[in-house]
Amino acid sequence: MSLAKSPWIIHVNCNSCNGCDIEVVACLTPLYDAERFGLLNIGTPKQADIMVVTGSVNYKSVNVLKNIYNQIPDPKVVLAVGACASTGGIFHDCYNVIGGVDQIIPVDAYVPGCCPKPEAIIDGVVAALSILENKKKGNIRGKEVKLKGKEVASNA
Amino acid sequence: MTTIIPFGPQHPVLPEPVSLKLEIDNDVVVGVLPSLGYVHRGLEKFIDTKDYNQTLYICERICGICSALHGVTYARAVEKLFDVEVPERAQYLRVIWGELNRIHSHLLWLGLFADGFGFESLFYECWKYRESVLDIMEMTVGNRVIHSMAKVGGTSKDLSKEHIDLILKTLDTLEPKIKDIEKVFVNNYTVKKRLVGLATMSKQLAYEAGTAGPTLRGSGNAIDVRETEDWDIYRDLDFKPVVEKDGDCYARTKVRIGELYESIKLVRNAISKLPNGEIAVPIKGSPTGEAIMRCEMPRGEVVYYVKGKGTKNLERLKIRTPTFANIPSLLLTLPGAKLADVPIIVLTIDPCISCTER
Amino acid sequence: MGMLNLVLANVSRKPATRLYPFEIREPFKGFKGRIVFNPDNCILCGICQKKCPPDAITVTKTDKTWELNVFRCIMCTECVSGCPKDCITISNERAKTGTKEYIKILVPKSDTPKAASK
Amino acid sequence: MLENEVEIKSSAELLKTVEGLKNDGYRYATMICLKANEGHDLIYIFEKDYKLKNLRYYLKPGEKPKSVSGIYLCALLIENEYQDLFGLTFEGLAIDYKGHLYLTPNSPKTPLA
Amino acid sequence: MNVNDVLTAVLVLIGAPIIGCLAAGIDRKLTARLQGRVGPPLLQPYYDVKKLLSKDNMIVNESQNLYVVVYVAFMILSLLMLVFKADILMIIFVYTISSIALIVGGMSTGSPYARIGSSREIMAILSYEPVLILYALAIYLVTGTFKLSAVLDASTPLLMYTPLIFIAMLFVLNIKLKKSPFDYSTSHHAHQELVKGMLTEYSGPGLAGIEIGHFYEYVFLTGLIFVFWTVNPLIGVLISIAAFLLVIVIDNITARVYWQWMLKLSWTLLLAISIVNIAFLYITKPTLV
Amino acid sequence: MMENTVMLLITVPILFSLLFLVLGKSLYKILAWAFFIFGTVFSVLLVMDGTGRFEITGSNFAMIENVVLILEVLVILFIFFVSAKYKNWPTLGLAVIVAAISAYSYMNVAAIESASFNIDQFSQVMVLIVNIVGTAIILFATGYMDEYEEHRHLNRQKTFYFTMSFFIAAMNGLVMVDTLGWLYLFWELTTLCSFVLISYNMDEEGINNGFRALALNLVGGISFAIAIILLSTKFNISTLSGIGTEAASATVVALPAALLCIAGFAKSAQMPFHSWLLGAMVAPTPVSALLHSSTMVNAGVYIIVKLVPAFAGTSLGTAIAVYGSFTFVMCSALALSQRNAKRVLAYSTIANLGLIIASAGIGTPLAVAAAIMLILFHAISKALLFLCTGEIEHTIGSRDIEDMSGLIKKAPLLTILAALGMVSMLLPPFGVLLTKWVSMQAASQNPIVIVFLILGSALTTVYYAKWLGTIMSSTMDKNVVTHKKPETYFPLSFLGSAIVVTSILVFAIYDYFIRPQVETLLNAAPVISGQAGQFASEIGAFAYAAIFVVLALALLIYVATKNMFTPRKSSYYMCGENNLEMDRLMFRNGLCSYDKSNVSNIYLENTFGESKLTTIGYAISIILIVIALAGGVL
Ligand code: SF4
Ligand code: SF4
Ligand code: SF4
Ligand code: SF4
Ligand code: SF4
Ligand code: SF4
Ligand code: SF4
Ligand code: SF4
Repeated sequence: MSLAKSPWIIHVNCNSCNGCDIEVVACLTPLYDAERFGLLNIGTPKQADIMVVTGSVNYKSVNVLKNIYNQIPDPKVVLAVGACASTGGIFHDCYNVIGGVDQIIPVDAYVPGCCPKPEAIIDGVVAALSILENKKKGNIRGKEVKLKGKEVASNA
Repeated sequence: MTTIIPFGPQHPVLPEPVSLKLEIDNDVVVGVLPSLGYVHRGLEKFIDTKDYNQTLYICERICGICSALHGVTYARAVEKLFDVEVPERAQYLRVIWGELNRIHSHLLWLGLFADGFGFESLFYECWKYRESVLDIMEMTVGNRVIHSMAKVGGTSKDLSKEHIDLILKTLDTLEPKIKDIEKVFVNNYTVKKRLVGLATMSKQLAYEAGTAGPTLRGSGNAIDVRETEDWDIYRDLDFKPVVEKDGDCYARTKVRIGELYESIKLVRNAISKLPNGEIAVPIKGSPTGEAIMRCEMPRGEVVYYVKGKGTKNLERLKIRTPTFANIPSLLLTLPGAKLADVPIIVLTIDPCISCTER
Repeated sequence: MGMLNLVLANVSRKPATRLYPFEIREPFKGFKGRIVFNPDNCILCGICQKKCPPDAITVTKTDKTWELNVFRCIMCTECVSGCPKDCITISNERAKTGTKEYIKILVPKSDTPKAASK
Repeated sequence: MLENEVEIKSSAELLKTVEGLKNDGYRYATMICLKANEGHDLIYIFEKDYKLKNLRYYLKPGEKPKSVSGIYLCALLIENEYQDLFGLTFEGLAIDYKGHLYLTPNSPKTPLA
Repeated sequence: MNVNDVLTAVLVLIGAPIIGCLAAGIDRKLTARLQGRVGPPLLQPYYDVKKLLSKDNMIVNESQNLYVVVYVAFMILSLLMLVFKADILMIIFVYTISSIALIVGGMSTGSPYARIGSSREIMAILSYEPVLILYALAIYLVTGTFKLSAVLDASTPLLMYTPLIFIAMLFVLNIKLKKSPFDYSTSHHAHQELVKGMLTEYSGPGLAGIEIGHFYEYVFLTGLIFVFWTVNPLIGVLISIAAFLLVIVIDNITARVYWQWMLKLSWTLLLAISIVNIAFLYITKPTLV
Repeated sequence: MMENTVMLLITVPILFSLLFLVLGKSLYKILAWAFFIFGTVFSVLLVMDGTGRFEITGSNFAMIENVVLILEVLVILFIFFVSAKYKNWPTLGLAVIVAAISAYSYMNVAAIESASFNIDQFSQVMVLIVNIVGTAIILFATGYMDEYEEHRHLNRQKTFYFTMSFFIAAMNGLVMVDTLGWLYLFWELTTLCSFVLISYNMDEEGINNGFRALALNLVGGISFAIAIILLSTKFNISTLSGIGTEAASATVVALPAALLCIAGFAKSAQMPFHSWLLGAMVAPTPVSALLHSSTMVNAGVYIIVKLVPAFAGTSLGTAIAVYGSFTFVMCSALALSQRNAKRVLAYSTIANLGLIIASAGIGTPLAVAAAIMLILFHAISKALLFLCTGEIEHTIGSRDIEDMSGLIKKAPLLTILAALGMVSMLLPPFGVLLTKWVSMQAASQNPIVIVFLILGSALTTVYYAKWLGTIMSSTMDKNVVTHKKPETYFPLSFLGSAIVVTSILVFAIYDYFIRPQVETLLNAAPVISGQAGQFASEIGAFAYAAIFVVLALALLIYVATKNMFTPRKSSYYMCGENNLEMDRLMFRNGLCSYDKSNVSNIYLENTFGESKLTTIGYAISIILIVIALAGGVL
């Protein structure tokens, strides 16, 4: 149970309209106080257990997403918050939108809504925690997501 | 040798992905190159596939924080194309929700700003009181953050008697709380140490740099499009722009706090004058022509340009959002600041990258 | 010392925290929680699909199915107001968190409605 | 037709007019880019005392517009944006993102063009 | 070394992290309450450490965790020396080893944010180290020896003669606990321009080690405060607790300031009041008996 | 027996210097090894001979005295010659004064009939330092100078080794001889050697700095000469030890003692004379190492410590203590804003010498013990640090601290040795810190001195920690270096182990050398016991053994637990914008191209910069010297 009692999240805003982000932040504030479950919004991926992603993925944020994912030590879970992160939402067919987060990195749990209520996000974290425990027990490790040559392409 | 570091896109003090390449010499920023595009979705292209009604929902999601006013402004722009007059009750309702939206947005900003200079408990105070506004929203429009209350032709929701009572009651409890917070922002020694004299823009500079909203008004420019005849409801509501002279982070904070009181006043006045009647007029046909519509968002003035081509889909939609206007000023205010001030200065324009990039 | 007063007042008061999930607050009446579909009257006209901004609804006349991607729906309620037969309503209960779930329903409700997950 | 609209014929005239507007105390609001007759219409929007002033400049296909970021620094963002989205090339940009303000080398090119 | 000493040592080794962990828990709980929240369970720091130990050991360079071990080891040693009433000057030097180990550890990772954080922490050393040594000097001046045993055997509390140094030490406590307004090198909350500053690249077991070191540090630092009133251990403990609580409250009513500001503060105000106190001791030559 | 050793210690280095002059480059390495072995063996032999003094009288004396006189004349002529050649008029002027004083003393001061050598424990320590550390530096030079010269198109190695060896001979003489007249000759010889070495590059900067060293040390020399004249004419004292013993009424000799101290200040590059040592940085690194650790600057503090009986407990002593501690804090502050590694080290040397002088000035048995121990420990650490800096410079082509970031990846062994050197300067359990601890305890009676020491020691921690962190940071790509000659790495490792060994044996060293020496100087010994791995005085205990044990334990625990957790290498946190294919420090910028991140340390130039502090430093130090002199006269 040690993992479940101390979930440290890293919040990655990929391509989101802020609606979901402010609700993620609202989870931490006194009214919802996710720290009751030991949850901390830790700034660095190196210390996080749960990656909370909001917003869909676009061509510029894709390698940020991958880098951050790769920098989270195992066991880790990814929680997609909001319609955008889950499926691309209303922006799913925009030209600069690749799609939901699961197009790029493995996602373990989804929170529906646009934007989801803080309660829903807390539910999502709770769901993520049991997955996290299972991963620890089964020693399931996240695969290193490679940056494709195309995605790191520069104009230099 | 100068220090060169990336600041963002994933960075805990920046809630939104924007990246600054900072060049720092002796703990003073000497160069800055912003990097955008992490939230560019390409909304303006959407009009090809969505009709003008659906586009409203997209406009609301330009940014989840001032989404209400985005919806309203878009609707007003299209109404201008159709040249229809929206029922008066709808106009007042839009103002009520719009100003409530501003209250929530400013409280949110105050919190994030406090967090930016490491004042966590103040951040929590601000967000605690903000929740009461979100409760109003949830009760009246059914969603906390993205409200979808405006529609082309009016509003899609109405306020009942009990809603109005709740709103008035909430505002009555909120106002003293804001006074408490204001005291801390204005008087706390460490806060003043961080804010006073930081990132100062003179009246002239702020004007010429094209800044908007509190950033502009913090430098002594009394410019607030709510004053114009464009949207004359505000005239009836005894609106006055909030202006501060000093042009530093402290002044911009005071402007936003002042606007909280102003918004509370506006909501109260609007409720007291709220007429009865329809909340929407039916809209038929397809829009043609060009129109520009402006509105004062929490972060400043937004400019909507719409062009119809006689079909359900618009030909062109272009949105100049407030942060878009404010970002260039960062190029002027960041150099010369300390590294520790970077988040404060960035936050002081109340950046909303998602609306900048759309 | 405005802040000192504030924090000390906080200690003396009960915490502002809502104890979700231990105490669940009744959602507001008008809260847009999730879409509820009643297949009984549906005529598969496809209006809801056309109105839906994020293309969350897929109506397939040939298979007689009505499908909703819950994780794409933005709760705009365009479908609710658009449906000529009032088959779509809105509930103030939140949609469930978890793995991806699509509601795929056969119309009319002769067969058992099934929720397929992917 | 927008209110207070002025047709601009040449880029030299444009720069001169913009310069004049700045001296008159106008603020740069934004610029609209539209596809029009093979080329583009550029509508420069200025504001003073809540009144808008619109300059419309027809950009012939292949013509490289002059940047006004030398006059109004804040114009650089929108001009860079149109470099990205319409594939225009502004001459004399204060900071030239070279088409990478929003878009990366692997994303769709000139989506609005 | 007799049996008693060994027992004490073992007790400290085991007891200190427990106390420190509880103190950290109280810190978080109280902070939450000050912010009007419920807050985490009291044992949250323990859960955190346990969790961190079960995570992958993610490193950016092979030796980064060596510094953690050195940090913890010398943190323990300085605490033990404090408990065994050793030479206070020596204790401060040993404590410096552990601080430097953490800084070099942060630097060794080589990542930009960690390096900036470490440079700021070096500046923190510059601010508090003189005050700490002046504290040692004050002890010498009133007892005629640097050995702490003299203070502990005395029947007058140290605080009687060193009120200004006590105030300066409260600031040191604040700086060393990395609490607002001095949480600029690394912060317990991540909302900082340097992310996690010095500790940005530490994760899993390495970070757990640092946390455990912090537990010892909590006890050590409050121990330094305890020295001010050892005549009646109960009062000493109360003073330490009060100091600790004060730091938490200050943490919650201030914004983060610049390290430059702190350096100025400590080299003017803190040094000045300490030196005034020292000068007073030189002139009046009181002795603790 | 002892006489022979003493003579050999002076003559054999001269022999070596001549050999370097005569033999070809190819034999330098062998010569250097031989010199190192000679130095080690003979300095140890001297220690085994025990202490004592002997006189040189009769014909021997007459002969040597003539040589001394000739040499003195030669020295002055040489100075005339070079200063005229390079048109350096101030130096010429000083040389004229020196000549005048010499002439005056030749005519007016009664000639002495004998000369004496006095080997006490302090001399033994100094001989050990000079001959082991000094020759190790020469050994290092044989692995260093070829490359150095190659890059500067120089070919002056004959001069170089000649002077270096001669320097050692002069130092040996200086620390063993008791007769002031002879001491003065050795004194001026070291000045001369340093001039030659500093201007080694023969470019304008080198020559200017050489002249600065020469001029400032001539000022010291003049002060020295006047002191000798005063002593012999007024008090009939002609030996160094004589000043101490006859000083029962200390105030009597206070003026000459103060003058000798000023000579010592100049030699030890104390403020306001410190600029020559900073200027000496232009010379090749082995020169710096030699000047800073085993020779030149030590001569100054050597004299001052020897004079302790003359001023212990007097107001002159207090003035010297305040002056020394002021230099300590001032130069530590100046070091803070420096990014040139050699400058940092130079300031650190000056600061540490200031600390030694402060301790000597305090004059209690504990303080004097600290002073002597600090000379020893500082010499070893500083020699190592300088040699490491030189080797680092050859490895990365820069002596800028910022450029050294990531060195641990490029040159692990070198970095660890350098780190050891730095750690020994700022952390327990190493000797330098132990002595700092002792001096703090000793100084705690003097409020001004102790406050200066406290501030200075905090500043010291800062500038070394900064540098230490920089070289340990892992930012460079792996790319291990080629320079791995035994001539360079042996001295480095040797000095590194010496740091550890001397720190472990600190109590034995204290017991064997320091305690008896302090007893001879002050007729009282500090009360220090060494049980249970503690260096315990009556007012405190330095538990060095415990720290060594914990350090070892920590290493053990680290090695043992290293593989208990699944290690996984990861990239830096770069806010998600890493580019792993390019460089670990690359990140994508706004233009979609890549930038390399770089972090530099904080230098506080605006507060602690040279331009801000130097003038104040000059002013205050000159005032303090005047006070010391006044104290001496009154
Ligand atoms: S799901 Fe909705 S609220 Fe969330 S980011 Fe997407 S559009 Fe915004
Ligand atoms: S950023 Fe401004 S315009 Fe955009 S949604 Fe937020 S408040 Fe509205
Ligand atoms: S500035 Fe942008 S990211 Fe930050 S809170 Fe506002 S909308 Fe969200
Ligand atoms: S500043 Fe722009 S993005 Fe932000 S809320 Fe306002 S309109 Fe939206
Ligand atoms: S719902 Fe109405 S419009 Fe649609 S197909 Fe059926 S009858 Fe036609
Ligand atoms: S509520 Fe809106 S988004 Fe959801 S299914 Fe209906 S139309 Fe689509
Ligand atoms: S749900 Fe309503 S709108 Fe949709 S297909 Fe069925 S009847 Fe038509
Ligand atoms: S420092 Fe560099 S240039 Fe100079 S000799 Fe060494 S390798 Fe050559």
